Amino acid sequence: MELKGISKAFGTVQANKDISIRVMPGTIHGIIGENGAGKSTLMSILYGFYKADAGEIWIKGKHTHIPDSQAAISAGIGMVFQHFKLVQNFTVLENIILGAEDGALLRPSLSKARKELKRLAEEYELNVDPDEKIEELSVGHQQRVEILKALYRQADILILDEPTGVLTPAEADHLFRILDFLRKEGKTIILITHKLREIMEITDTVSVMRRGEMTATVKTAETSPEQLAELMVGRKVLLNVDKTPAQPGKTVLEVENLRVKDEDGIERLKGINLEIRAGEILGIAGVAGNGQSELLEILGGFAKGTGHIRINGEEIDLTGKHSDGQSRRRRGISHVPEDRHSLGLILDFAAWENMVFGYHSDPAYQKNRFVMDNAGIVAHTAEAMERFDVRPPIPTLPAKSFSGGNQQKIVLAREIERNPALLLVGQPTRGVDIGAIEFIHKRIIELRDQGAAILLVSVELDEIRALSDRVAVMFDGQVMGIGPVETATQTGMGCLMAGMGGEDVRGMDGWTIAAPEESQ
Amino acid sequence: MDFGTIIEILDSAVRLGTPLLLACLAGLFSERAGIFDIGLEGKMLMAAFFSGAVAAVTGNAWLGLLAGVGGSMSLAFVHGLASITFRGNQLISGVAVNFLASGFTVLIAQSWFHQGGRTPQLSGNGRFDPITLPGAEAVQDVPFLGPIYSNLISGHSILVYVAFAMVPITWWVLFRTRFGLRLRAVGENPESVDTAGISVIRMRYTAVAITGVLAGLGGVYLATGLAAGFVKEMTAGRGYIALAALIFAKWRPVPALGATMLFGLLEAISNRYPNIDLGVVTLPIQFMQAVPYILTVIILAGFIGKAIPPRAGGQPYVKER
Amino acid sequence: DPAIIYDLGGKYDKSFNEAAFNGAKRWAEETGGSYKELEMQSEAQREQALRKLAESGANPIVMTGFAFGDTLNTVAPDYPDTKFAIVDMVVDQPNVESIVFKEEQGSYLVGMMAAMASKTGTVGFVGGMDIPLIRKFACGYVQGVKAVNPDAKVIQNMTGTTPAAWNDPVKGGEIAKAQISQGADVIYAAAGGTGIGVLQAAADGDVLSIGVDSNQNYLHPGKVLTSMLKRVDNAVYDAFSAGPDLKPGIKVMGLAQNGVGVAMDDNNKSLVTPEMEKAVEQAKADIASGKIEVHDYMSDDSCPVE
Amino acid sequence: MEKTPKWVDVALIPLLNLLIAFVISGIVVLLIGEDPIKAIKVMVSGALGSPYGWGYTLYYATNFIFTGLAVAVAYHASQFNIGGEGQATLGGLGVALVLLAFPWPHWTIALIAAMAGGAIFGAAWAAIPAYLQAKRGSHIVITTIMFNFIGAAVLNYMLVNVLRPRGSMDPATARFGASTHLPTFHDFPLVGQFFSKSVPANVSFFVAILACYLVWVLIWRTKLGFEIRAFGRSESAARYAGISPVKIVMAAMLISGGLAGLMAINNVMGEAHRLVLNSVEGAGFIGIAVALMGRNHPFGVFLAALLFGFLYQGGGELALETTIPRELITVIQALVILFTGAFDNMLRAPIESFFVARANARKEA
Ligand SMILES: Nc1ncnc2c1ncn2[C@@H]1O[C@H](COP(=O)(O)OP(=O)(O)OP(=O)(O)O)[C@@H](O)[C@H]1O
Ligand SMILES: Nc1ncnc2c1ncn2[C@@H]1O[C@H](COP(=O)(O)OP(=O)(O)OP(=O)(O)O)[C@@H](O)[C@H]1O
Ligand SMILES: [Mg+2]
Ligand SMILES: [Mg+2]
Repeated sequence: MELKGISKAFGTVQANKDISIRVMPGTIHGIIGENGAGKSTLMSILYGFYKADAGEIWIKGKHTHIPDSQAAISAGIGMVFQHFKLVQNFTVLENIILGAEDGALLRPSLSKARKELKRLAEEYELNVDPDEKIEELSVGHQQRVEILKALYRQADILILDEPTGVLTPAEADHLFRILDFLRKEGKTIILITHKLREIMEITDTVSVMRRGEMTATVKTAETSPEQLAELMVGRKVLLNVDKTPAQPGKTVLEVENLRVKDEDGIERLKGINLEIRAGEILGIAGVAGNGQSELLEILGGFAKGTGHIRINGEEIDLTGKHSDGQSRRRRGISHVPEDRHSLGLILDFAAWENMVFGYHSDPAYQKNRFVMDNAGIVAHTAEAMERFDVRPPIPTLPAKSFSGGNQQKIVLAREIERNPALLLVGQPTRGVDIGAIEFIHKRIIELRDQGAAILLVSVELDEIRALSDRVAVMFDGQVMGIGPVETATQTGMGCLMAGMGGEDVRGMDGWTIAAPEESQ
Repeated sequence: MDFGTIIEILDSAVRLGTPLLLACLAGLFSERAGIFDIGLEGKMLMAAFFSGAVAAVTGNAWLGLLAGVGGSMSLAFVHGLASITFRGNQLISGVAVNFLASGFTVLIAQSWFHQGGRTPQLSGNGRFDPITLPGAEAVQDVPFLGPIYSNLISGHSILVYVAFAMVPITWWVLFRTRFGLRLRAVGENPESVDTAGISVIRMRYTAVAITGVLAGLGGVYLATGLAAGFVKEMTAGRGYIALAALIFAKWRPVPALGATMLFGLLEAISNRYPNIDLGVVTLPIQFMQAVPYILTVIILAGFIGKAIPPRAGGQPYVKER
Repeated sequence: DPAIIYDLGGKYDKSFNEAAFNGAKRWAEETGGSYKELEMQSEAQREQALRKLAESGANPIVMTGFAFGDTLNTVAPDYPDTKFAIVDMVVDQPNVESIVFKEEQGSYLVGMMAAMASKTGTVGFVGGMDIPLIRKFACGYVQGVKAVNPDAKVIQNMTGTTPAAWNDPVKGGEIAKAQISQGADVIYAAAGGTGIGVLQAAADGDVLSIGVDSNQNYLHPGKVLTSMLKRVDNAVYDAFSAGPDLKPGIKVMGLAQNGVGVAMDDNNKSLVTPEMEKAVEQAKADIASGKIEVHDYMSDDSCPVE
Repeated sequence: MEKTPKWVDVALIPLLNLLIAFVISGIVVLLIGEDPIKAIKVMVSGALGSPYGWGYTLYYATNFIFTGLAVAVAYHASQFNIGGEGQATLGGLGVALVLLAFPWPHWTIALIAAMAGGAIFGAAWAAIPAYLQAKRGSHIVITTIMFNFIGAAVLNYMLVNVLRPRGSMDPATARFGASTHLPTFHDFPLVGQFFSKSVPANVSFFVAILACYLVWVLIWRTKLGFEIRAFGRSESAARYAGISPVKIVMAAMLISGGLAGLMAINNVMGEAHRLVLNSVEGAGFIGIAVALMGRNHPFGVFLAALLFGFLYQGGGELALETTIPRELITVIQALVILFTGAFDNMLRAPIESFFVARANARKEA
């Protein structure tokens, strides 16, 4: 596969500029680059989703014209988009056959697909229940569906756009096993990611993109993470977080027997007990969907439940009139939510409006009893954007015009700035490029050092390890174990995340482990 | 209330519910494909006019039907152009379509027939007369089932049977065919359809065209089945009621049948019982006239719960901003 | 020149605006004169239209519909030299002629005919909207029915509460069908465009119907028993003929003045029996002589019979 | 993308769209055998050519400003309020009840009381649909449609059976006392002499302008407006921020219904001086078009309302002065809505790409 001189502009934004790249069959080719560098755009052009302004696509040595995705599919290209293109309320099977049906009736297509799916599942260890609705699947499984879609269409070239951003480490490992397998079968794989570890681990060659241009293509074996990071960001990047030991103060947050039920009446938190002290970061590890989101939601005030939460010894209302996000914020709880698009930001709002979102009732932002002090907020935002290195630092730009990393910085700025007693952080660096990750991590540590208590939820074990002082592992709505990060072993944590105690865990000094029978 | 009365009320409900049903199914195709349509009223009106006009001139109801459907489809095309090609606001376009039909029908009717925006009365083959199903007379006297068959089921215009047949057909098309799968997908997530190599634009235009046909049939039934000619504004808000029924039915064909027939039934009841004497007070006529709408609100609030529209509904499909 | 302003229903409403239009047309044809005419768009235009015509020198200015009453009351004093005529409403101004029709008398007659034509003893009435004018029609009708057959049942319906009530032939037809299924075999429609659906459904259902305002017998020959005529056309014709000499005051258009009546023509000849004709003639005479007094709903906002 | 000059965006494109709408309307006029040039002349001079014309144009515009704002406010909270018609109808009832209840000494006091009456009744008529939407998830589009019908029935009942003076043929209330009559443009100092006695435009027009300003303040300057907009754009984010969905839906809909109800100070109190059947005359529905065309911004609503006021008055003149049927106006309105609203991108897209291409070319150079 080869791209020659691809250019693409969205209005005045030049997303791709004269890009050429060549990928050999039977290899995995990585593409890295900062947020907004144009990676997704380039791949979407290859897949016929966008039309290039200029340039040629060559497949298997033939100049191929790809005006739409249909052509791309016929040319043997399959793509797993950064944001999945699945129909949420369709079953897996329906999603698989969509656009690849045999004949006008569904029944034969469905039964054929069911058989084929079974074969693929066995061949590639890609199990999914074909009759499950997409909306009921975890993101990991949704991604399998996307991969299956491509394989069902007999793709020889598979493009994966930031596939691991939403996966747990275990899921990611599984994915890489599959990719390895596919490579051995002679398929070509293009992998976009922000994670240098993954690039180093699995790719054969890697290309670096910067501001719409291809800055380098190198053999993975001949490079290092540091070099790639530098190529990407244009300066030296610190890949490890600098952190002094924590100096915990008094207890800020106490959580006692916290229980939350979801809309269907299923208990998602089954009696959580925790405490966090001033000046320490408690990381919550666990496979996504084991109650971490619910924990953040109830602490952040937008889920209801029973039990006790105390901030600096004061009881917090869990069900009544004062159990909403604004009351929580007044009590000094700030919250960087897991999903910045649907929770943390209003994408249509300007940056300055997002900068006070949730704190808009704060007297500091009111001009008088009736109206808000918009000019003041804009000025304040401009200054905060400067401090948090949000690019471009234009307060009137709508949030949707910022790249993922910069959006996250806006949220972080808003929540950190207030010097909260307790900061809740969910997946702070999901989909964010290396440069931004470095920055965000630094800020979180800084806040800790100023004496805030921080609850960090992340599916990235690396991130948990790098930032946390203590770690709690959640499984099935319970805390399986909690203890200092220094003594946590990889295997021990893995066992806890899977809901098991056992030998491996016992070796972890200073850890409190829940009684195993509770895990059922 | 005896059995005969119940049959009569149900019979009336079927007639009153049929135009709503056709319009509701029309809206279903469009909205399932992600195009909101508050212009059902206008499409029906346009079809009512053209069917009435052409049937009056030719004396042939079938030619009227073709013309009516054509009129409705031309408005559907305008709506499609606005909401698919030009990515305009679908609500604005729907409002415009309603205004357009409302003014245009009377304007042409006046310039063609000089009867104050009416078409001449239709008679004979210019109308879709009730048809008697085979054996209807024979089974008339069979207790219970006899009247149901001969009075309720038999004796409607062909368009009623078409409308009822459209319910299972719509269901089958939507849930059992490739076309239906793609149609639903395009209303839920057009990107998934696009990346699967299917043209979003073509799917949506097809859906909008089907909407034109079905809404057209609803209008045709009004002018050539139920009434005998076109009268200005004769849809009298039925397009909006059909829209309400569509939401009521949560965009599903079989519940759409239920919802529209419920509206028909409530209207038939309020026609049949203009006043209800409760002994102490006689409920005023205005109350009985409002009963269908009041009951709708109560049923909606009490039993239906939240209706979630197709996810991509109302938004133009824009790939590149 | 004289002028006429039609009410919001428009001049082709197949009802009394159309009758007024016919009167004006007849006048123009017969005298060769010309006249101005205006159609309303909205409530606020009433005054606009009146003043516009008055300032253009039109005289007299005729308007159809009670809804003009209020406006005329304020406008008329500003143009003392212009004569106005208003149909269906009394406006007490020195330069206004108020033309009121005794619809109850005409309705009484058609009620009698309905009762005599009915074999089931049940007849129907379909009104456009529940407003006093329609109640006046209904009340006269019921009185006529009961005068012939005190045990007769009259089913009364109104079509709606929005302006659509006057333009919904489908609903009119459906109401007629409901009345037919309850035994009604003569149905009187006073509902504008909706009435067309009533007449149609009656014809389809093989029962008789009664038209209103103008002669609607021709719509379904042999199926429309008669039409209650409200000679707005005559009123307009007279006013136009009188010209600037129009006599202010109240002009009552009852049976005696040929202001209301029943339509007899070739289309309904076969339906009207000699007895019917005799009874109607007798009643006409009795009403004119005062022997029968048809109660006017408007006199006390109530109707003695139901 | 912000490379298109502002004047092109807000002035040139809408004007071109308007032009297309009028050209097509002209073709329609030609097709029905009338003279389009004359039609345009009559419309423009009738609506804008004299203080008299303006007196009507602004009167209609006042109605549309209120109903347009009503739709716009609800829209910001992502509620599609089709119930303006019913809310304005009930607002009329509220105004009439207030004005008939008490011999008001002066119009200023009467106006304030009537505004309260209209707004409260209008808001009350929006309250049930709002509550059902907020608490039960009953779709607001259905319930507001239903409440339009129910409102018409309520008004019909009240006028015929309760409020009609005894013996009156007209299903309308008695006239309001002369002291409650709002000053019309004719009564204004200085400019009054230019307006004839019959022009219906009255002080309500200024109330409407004030309402535009207050709605603008509400939506873009207050906490509540911030929350309304936030909720309207993203319900999930609003919950995260601690904004109560029930509160926002209720607040937005009550304000919306209140604005629709306020319309009655113009048509009922200011013009008719009594309440008649169907006094709203479809202004509630036109409000939808006005709001959507005005992009739900009060200033846009103001402009769109003026445009519709112009069409209404110009169309009225057309019906009065020519033999063109009055339905032509409906067609022109439809075309204006279509081209300036729904077909907006037809011109916008090519014009914008022209400017983008120019900007890119400059960047290259
Ligand atoms: N559909 C679109 N319309 C307009 N601009 C777009 C569109 N998609 C992307 N862009 C712009 O093009 C540039 C490249 O975006 P792209 O999504 O390709 O970046 P990326 O490298 O994939 O970033 P990320 O790491 O955040 O996924 C960005 O400036 C982006 O804002
Ligand atoms: N794509 C993947 N990425 C990461 N981990 C995976 C992936 N697929 C499977 N796993 C892990 O491997 C284990 C076995 O997966 P598999 O899906 O085959 O089992 P399963 O019984 O169907 O369970 P589930 O349906 O929950 O995945 C699971 O614990 C799962 O978390
Ligand atoms: Mg990307
Ligand atoms: Mg599985």
